[in-house]
Amino acid sequence: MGNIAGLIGISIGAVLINNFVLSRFIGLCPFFGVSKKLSSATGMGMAVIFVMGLASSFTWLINSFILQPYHVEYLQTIVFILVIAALVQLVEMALQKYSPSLYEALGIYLPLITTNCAVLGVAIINTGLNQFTGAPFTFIESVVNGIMSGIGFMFALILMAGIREKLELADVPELLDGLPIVFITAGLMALAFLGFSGLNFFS
Amino acid sequence: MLIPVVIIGVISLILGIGLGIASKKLHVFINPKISEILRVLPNANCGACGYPGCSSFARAVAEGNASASGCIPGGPKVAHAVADILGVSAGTSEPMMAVVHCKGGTKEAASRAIYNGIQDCYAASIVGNGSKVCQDGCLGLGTCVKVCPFGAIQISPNGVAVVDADKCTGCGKCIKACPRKIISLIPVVHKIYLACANHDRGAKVKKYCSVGCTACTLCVKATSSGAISMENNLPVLDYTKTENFIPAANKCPSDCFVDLVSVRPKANIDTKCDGCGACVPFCPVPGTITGEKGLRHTVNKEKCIGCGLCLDKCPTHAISVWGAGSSMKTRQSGQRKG
Amino acid sequence: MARKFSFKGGIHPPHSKKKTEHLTIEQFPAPQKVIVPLSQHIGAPAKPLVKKGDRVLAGQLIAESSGFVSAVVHSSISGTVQSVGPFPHPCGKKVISIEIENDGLNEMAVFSPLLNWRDAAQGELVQKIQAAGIVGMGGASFPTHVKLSPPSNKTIDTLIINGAECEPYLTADHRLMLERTEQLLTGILILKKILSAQKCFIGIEENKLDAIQAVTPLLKDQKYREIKFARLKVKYPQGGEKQLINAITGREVPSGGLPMDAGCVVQNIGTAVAVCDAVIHGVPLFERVVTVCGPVVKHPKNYLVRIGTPLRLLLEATETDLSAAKKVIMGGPMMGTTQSDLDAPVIKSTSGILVLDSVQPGVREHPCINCGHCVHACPVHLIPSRLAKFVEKENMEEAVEWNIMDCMECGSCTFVCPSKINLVHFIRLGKFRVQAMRAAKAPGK
Amino acid sequence: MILPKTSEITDKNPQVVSGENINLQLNISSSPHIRHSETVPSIMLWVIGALVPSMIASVLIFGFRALFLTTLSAITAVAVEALICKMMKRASTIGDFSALITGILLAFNLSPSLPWWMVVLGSAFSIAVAKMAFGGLGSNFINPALAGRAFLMACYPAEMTSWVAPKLGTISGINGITSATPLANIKSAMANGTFQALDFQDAIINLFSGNIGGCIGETSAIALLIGAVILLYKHIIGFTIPVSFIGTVFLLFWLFNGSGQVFTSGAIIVPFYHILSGGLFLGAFFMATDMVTSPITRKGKLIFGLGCGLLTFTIRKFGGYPEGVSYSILIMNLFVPHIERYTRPKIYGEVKKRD
Amino acid sequence: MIKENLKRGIFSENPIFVLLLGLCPSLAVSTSLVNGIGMGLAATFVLTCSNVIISMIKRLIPDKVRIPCYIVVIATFVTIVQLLMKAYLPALDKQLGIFVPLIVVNCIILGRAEAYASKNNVFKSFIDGIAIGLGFTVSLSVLSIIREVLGSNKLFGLKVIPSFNPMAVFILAPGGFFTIALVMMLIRYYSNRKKV
Repeated sequence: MGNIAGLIGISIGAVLINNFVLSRFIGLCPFFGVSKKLSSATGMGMAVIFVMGLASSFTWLINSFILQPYHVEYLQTIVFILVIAALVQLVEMALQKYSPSLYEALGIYLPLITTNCAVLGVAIINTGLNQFTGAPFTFIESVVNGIMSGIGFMFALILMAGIREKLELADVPELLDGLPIVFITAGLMALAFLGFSGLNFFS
Repeated sequence: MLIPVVIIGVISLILGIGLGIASKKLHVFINPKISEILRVLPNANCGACGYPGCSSFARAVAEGNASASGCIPGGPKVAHAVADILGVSAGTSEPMMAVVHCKGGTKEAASRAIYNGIQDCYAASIVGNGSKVCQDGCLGLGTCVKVCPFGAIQISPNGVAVVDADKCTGCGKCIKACPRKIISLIPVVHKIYLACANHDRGAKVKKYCSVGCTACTLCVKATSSGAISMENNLPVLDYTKTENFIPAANKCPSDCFVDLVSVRPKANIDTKCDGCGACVPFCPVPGTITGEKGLRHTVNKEKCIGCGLCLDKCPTHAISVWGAGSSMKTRQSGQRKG
Repeated sequence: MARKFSFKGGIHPPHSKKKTEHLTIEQFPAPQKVIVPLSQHIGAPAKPLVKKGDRVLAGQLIAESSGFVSAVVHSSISGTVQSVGPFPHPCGKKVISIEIENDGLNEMAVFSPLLNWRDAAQGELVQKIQAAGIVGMGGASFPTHVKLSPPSNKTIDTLIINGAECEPYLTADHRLMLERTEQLLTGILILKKILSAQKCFIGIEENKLDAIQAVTPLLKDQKYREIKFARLKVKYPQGGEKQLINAITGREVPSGGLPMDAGCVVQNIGTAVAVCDAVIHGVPLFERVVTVCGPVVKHPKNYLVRIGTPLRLLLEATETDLSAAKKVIMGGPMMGTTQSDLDAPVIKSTSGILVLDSVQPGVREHPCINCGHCVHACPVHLIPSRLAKFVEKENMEEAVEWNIMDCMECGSCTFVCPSKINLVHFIRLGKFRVQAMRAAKAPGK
Repeated sequence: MILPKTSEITDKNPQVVSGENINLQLNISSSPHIRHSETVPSIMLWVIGALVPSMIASVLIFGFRALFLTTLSAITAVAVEALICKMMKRASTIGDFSALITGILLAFNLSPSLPWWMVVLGSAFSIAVAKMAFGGLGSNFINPALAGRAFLMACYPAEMTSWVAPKLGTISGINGITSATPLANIKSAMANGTFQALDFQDAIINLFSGNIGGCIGETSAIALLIGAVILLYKHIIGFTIPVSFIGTVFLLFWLFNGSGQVFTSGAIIVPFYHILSGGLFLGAFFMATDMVTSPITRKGKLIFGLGCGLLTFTIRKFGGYPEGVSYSILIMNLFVPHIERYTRPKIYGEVKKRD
Repeated sequence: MIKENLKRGIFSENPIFVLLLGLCPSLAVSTSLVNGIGMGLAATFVLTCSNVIISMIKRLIPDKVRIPCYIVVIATFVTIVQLLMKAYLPALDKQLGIFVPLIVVNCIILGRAEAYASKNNVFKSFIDGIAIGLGFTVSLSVLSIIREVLGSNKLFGLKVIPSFNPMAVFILAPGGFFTIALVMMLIRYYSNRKKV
């Protein structure tokens, strides 16, 4: 059981079994907000993956080399959110300046990500224990966890966007039109995702 | 106690300096309107508007791609503030309203076939040009109703589109939507319009529509100002001229005109009248003003149509119009202004 | 057996041709009054050359074309012009038409035959066809001379004669192939000469055995050797221009393009016969074969009818029970248009008059269940059900994205739809809206 | 735009006024003017007909309780749909028989020992949440019967996975002996390491006839195949989805059969065992082929079938449940909009877009 | 004014059902009433305190960096709550888990700071914080009650409906989505009826 298997385990867990949106209830606001159109769902998803990967690595470093040595883990929340907010803003500005096309594609989703609890969520999860190894997350593991959770988020977001684009063509009853039907859709998606529970490739 | 303060302080300092330098170095010009809109938005970046974050919503609004009222958490307050920035509410020209130039519903206008298809005027017009005999009649399938953003148009039980004058803002969306091109804008102060768009000859029209214009030209004759002219068998009303069209509307034998004021105020002659009789020849309804020469004349309220033509003719200013209240005021002001 | 030509997609509607396919063409008596519309073709309406009170002869030119894509109009009877004004037209609108009262003399104008057409220049032949006012007689009514004058940068190597007549009920072309075989083949040769096409096919659906038997022996003749016979599978819309090209040559006409972009010209049987008449005998197009059929038509017929004859007369002559009629259709049941006014006249593109006794669902009976029948039936490979939904929700951008404008409105999707949704109507509405949108956005407005 | 039904339009006969050219009222409508005789109810009735053999088999295997539960589920489904139509003030849609099918299929996916009120609950959920909330037939994105099953599975996992032993040939009713399904046997054998000791050969014949524990309608492969032949013959379902679905499962289990042998004749018994057991035939022929929730194009159907097969294999082999057919179809339902988008047919005469 | 504010927070500007903010914690922790109320009160505390502080220092903060400043203020109070809960309510803290620190990114709090506290005086912001916070708590409780009763047939650990077999799905993820859809549908139904 090598390192790779552990990483794959983390990946499968983050994307399918403990999908951030559909089973952990993290990152719901953008999930419902930005899933109207497939194009924006894709852009948002990419941006989230990018920021989550970046944030995971930074926060892991800060946690391991500053907070833990000085035993001030309780500052986690403040420090992490500060780092994430600054990070997002930096990335946004850099993109806007140096790669307007990439900014058009990803950057416009960045402000939304600061307050996306998925980013802070994954940073905090990374400070806990890895449920596959039972040990604290290593740097690589935490980055993989961040990116994979982002992919899981994007996965759910894109599925939702596809269904919502189709729902536009349906005659949804007036009482449910709008967000209620989207919640029901999310519920049914979560129901289907229950099929992944207990998935284990390396027993 | 010191360590957390130092850590937070140092981290904040680094980040703050970094951001400060970055914002200088990486500055990009953006439309000031966007930042202005962004300021009034809640900036919760919740995404409920369907855009990825407040700034992209602000940009969409500034570029006209999103509605000013798109911010759900902001509610009407924010919507108004955004609209103010955009200057949407600022109206400059004379207020206009849409009117449908047809009143021939199922009772009045004959149909030649049964339309069996999508309930949409365009859809009907591409299938044998609709089921009405009249080629310019309202199809009554509600394409204009669907496009009206203010819910100001309804299909009457009789099957023609009717504009609600109170709700209409004169945006003109329905005009573009109508496949028969029988909706147009008139100044709100004028409450009268011709509700027919048929260019057929009178004899033909009579066969298939009881409220169709027969091109009898009585309305043209009833207006002295020349504000109505005949074009291709149909009167054309010129709203730029000083004319209230009340006499013309009353003269129409086929009842083609629509007067949005249900009860017109009537003329009244007060005691200043010296009985000169100067007003009598100007009254379009013979026998409305009666009286012996030298004595105070009276107005037959049953007959008076409230056109106001007699007002200016009285040398003693003894005639006034009153009776039906508020709607009259708007009409009179429009009439005076021309 | 020889190879059978076909295309991908399509449907198999009941033929319903049994009643009329064995009936010889009958001359329909010239009516008391004809109404000849000035717009019987795609393009600008013709300009009238006569006025009220003028006397005209049968076959006399009464309206000239007003542009290149336009066609001249001839009187179909001899008599006096009663009026020039708006009259009912099969399209449902009122169109400027010439009303002519028959004087019963049936005097013909003087025609100029051209018997030695093989020696004539191509331009002269096109001129003859243009002067005869010939338009595509299968229903599209595109002026034939335009089709025969491809721009110099387009080379035409294949001429295809459409003998598929895949629409149910219609047998006009079928009868022409049987009864006027020689003229048909001569017309084809003239067309081939004009286009200088190397290859020439006549495609006939294999259910018209007698027509195949009438045509193929003649093709062995030295005279007609250049014409090849193509046996077509029985399938609707085998007679669609683009499907026919695909079936016979294997080429595809580019989306948004014309058959000439694939190096092909397709002509209808009726058109070919009319070309023969126009060139060799100098007779303009003032009468055509019309199939009158349908469940409530008592005596179905194949009539040779003067252009401008009101539909009512045809229905009366066949003793049609109008009280049982629910729909009168000009053209075939798949693509024909319903008529609301029986005073509308027969025009150059009228291939049939059908009287049906049933009202098919106009909008829908059930919601779309995504069964995919329409997708398999669509000869253009669209997803009609999706397009209809886009139009219903007024999402025109998506509709264009999913190629709504490529629909040819053949009706296959609607025929097979188990939910009985009139997909074609939605798509036509959508195309109309898109065109209106584009017109509004076009520069210069 | 809510469109009235045709009957409503023609009922509203416009008043006929005598005048120019008017003496009869013809209908005007868009072409085409003739239609095929196949209708939505006729399709649905054929599906119901195709389910009858399995119904008979289930009565033979599990007794009359199977029939009772199926009827109950069907009645609930129809009643709920009628009720919701009434609440939404829309015309009743029970006449298209789709609710009936949902009810029957749901029951077919349940254990014959399930308490009756759970069946009612699941059936009501299927119709109310998975179907009518989206606007009824044609608008739902997920198979209602399977959604109902997944709902019950999440609510009452214990009851949903307790099975009774089959009693082929006696129709006296349930004998009360609990029994495991063949797939559960495999799962536990794999967990215990006793997989090699399983005797597949003997089981195959029982799998064919359906004399095994399992859901009401899924056990008898023969009955399901008879129904499938009917549907295939009537062109109501195509070969694409069932063949790709079952084929994928077959190939994957032939490849990873647990015996260490790959694609050998000795190992071929395992994939046979797998495709015959569980709800694979029921799912592949009757549920994955549900028109509303499967892709519309043939290429899309192929991808859908492959995906279902792959997921079924994954869940059966690695997942937490012994059976993965229903979840795999549900999950693939979520992908349908994307599959449809990327398998749009190339249109006639398509011109490459110039970017 | 207080009454009006409360009404606004609970009904007309209800953060979850009307403004659709703070969905993540409301779906995640509403599996039991205790969790729901605990979460609601924690958020109320942070919201009120941050509203007060932000309205106090609103003039000191330069416009450009106001969002990071607000976040720091909020994060500070969240940390206080975290520490308090760890000390006095360890069981609840374990139940709520990651969602306590995630109060930082709850859109409601930042949204109120930006939309209200930065524009109004201290007292008004205080009332607003309490009102919106209570609205959040009430909504959470409603969701929790429905989910706990249906999902485990318990409230505060007591059995509610005799002989009812609870539907476990309601304490799982799908049930959360279904519950909120149900509540929103009911709200819409009643507000529609009121209009008519």
